[in-house]
Amino acid sequence: MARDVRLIDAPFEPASYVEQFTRAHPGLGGVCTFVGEVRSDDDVEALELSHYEPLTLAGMEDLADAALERFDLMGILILHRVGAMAPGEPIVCVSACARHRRDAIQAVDFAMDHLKSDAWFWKREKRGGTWSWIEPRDQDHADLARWQ
Amino acid sequence: MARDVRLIDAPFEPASYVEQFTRAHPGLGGVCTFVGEVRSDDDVEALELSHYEPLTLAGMEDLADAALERFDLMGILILHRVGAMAPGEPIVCVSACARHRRDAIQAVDFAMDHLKSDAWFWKREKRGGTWSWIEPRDQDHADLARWQ
Amino acid sequence: MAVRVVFLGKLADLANAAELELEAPLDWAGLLDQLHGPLGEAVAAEKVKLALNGAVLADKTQLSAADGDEIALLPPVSGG
Amino acid sequence: MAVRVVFLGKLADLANAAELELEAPLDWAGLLDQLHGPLGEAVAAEKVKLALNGAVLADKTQLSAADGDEIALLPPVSGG
Repeated sequence: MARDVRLIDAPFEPASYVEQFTRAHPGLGGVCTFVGEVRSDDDVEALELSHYEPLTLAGMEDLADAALERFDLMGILILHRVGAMAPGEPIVCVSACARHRRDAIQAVDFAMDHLKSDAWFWKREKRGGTWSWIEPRDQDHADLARWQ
Repeated sequence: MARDVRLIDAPFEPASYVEQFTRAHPGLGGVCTFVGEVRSDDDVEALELSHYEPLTLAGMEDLADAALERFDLMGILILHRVGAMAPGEPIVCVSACARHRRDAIQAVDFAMDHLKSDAWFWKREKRGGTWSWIEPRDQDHADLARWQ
Repeated sequence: MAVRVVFLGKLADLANAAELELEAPLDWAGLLDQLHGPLGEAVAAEKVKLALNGAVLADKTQLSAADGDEIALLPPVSGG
Repeated sequence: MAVRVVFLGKLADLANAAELELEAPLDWAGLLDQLHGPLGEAVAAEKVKLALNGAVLADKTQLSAADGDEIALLPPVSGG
């Protein structure tokens, strides 16, 4: 179970996936996990993530493979919500286990930068009852440049 | 609950601490967690960590404060086992939550580098029935230099 | 059968639909002919990509879709 | 009462004890006088630090411990 990549279309508990993932890798040195939640700032009432499965899931699998190739990992888990979410709900979970901590931490950092910028998702937010699409941010390009 | 720092003298479940920590910070953007386990390589049969509480716990609290000052965090959790441990048991857990993921990830990286190198712990390993003390490693100094 | 056209992101708003069925065969000119007004302009914009059966085309104007094919029209991603 | 001396890491092995009670008052020369052989040599080594009541002394030879004080002898840490 070196690579576990999923799109999830309903609220989920990251901890249960991470626990199963960690147990599947006995003898690991360490596991690093990042869980992102929908932020409750700026009066956002809801967030909706659209995806196109043939590209979105394949792209996440390629990202997992890139992390496995770049860092010395025992395994990587990438979970991403799609659909409509409320503030406070988990939206993304990346977990990497490795014999040495730096590989695990860097793999999570790497995967998150790529997920947040060039994954195949289209996002809109609802504020004051009105939906609006989120445009790509300049920061995303800076995030990716860290890994080139 | 911005700072939660503990020495733990018996086997523990990091997930339960992390869940409580995460729930105490609603509206967070993300939480990054690193859990280190005693590695089962090299025929290590057991690991024993000695500490001197007046320095060890105070040093971990200072480290948590340094992370809170350096990164934009909502909270930080630092747990460290002491005593005798078997391979596979959790030895350390650092979790940081922040509005922005990079702060959370970097705070965990920062705290782990410091814990692994200049925290007040003395470590010995048992191999083939014989205990031996672990000397400081050159790598530790390189890890710390990243943050200077 | 026909060619299925899937609209992502704001293109779905402009199309008033998540997808559409058009007659095969279908090339780039034929596709644009059937997407009117702001939708057609948006789809033609350089930064909108086109995938045929899950593979992004290097040059979307080279589109050549047959019965049963699926086209996806992809505005710039906003990321996860 | 007396002065409590705590040995950490390999110093505890050399002392055959985790701690020891010595008579107060106690200074650096008085401490070394009562730690014989390899233990005394190890404690005197430059890289071994000394804490008095939880505070590491900048210069351990300036030790001045009274009744009820606690001294900790600290070899280089191996980290967590």
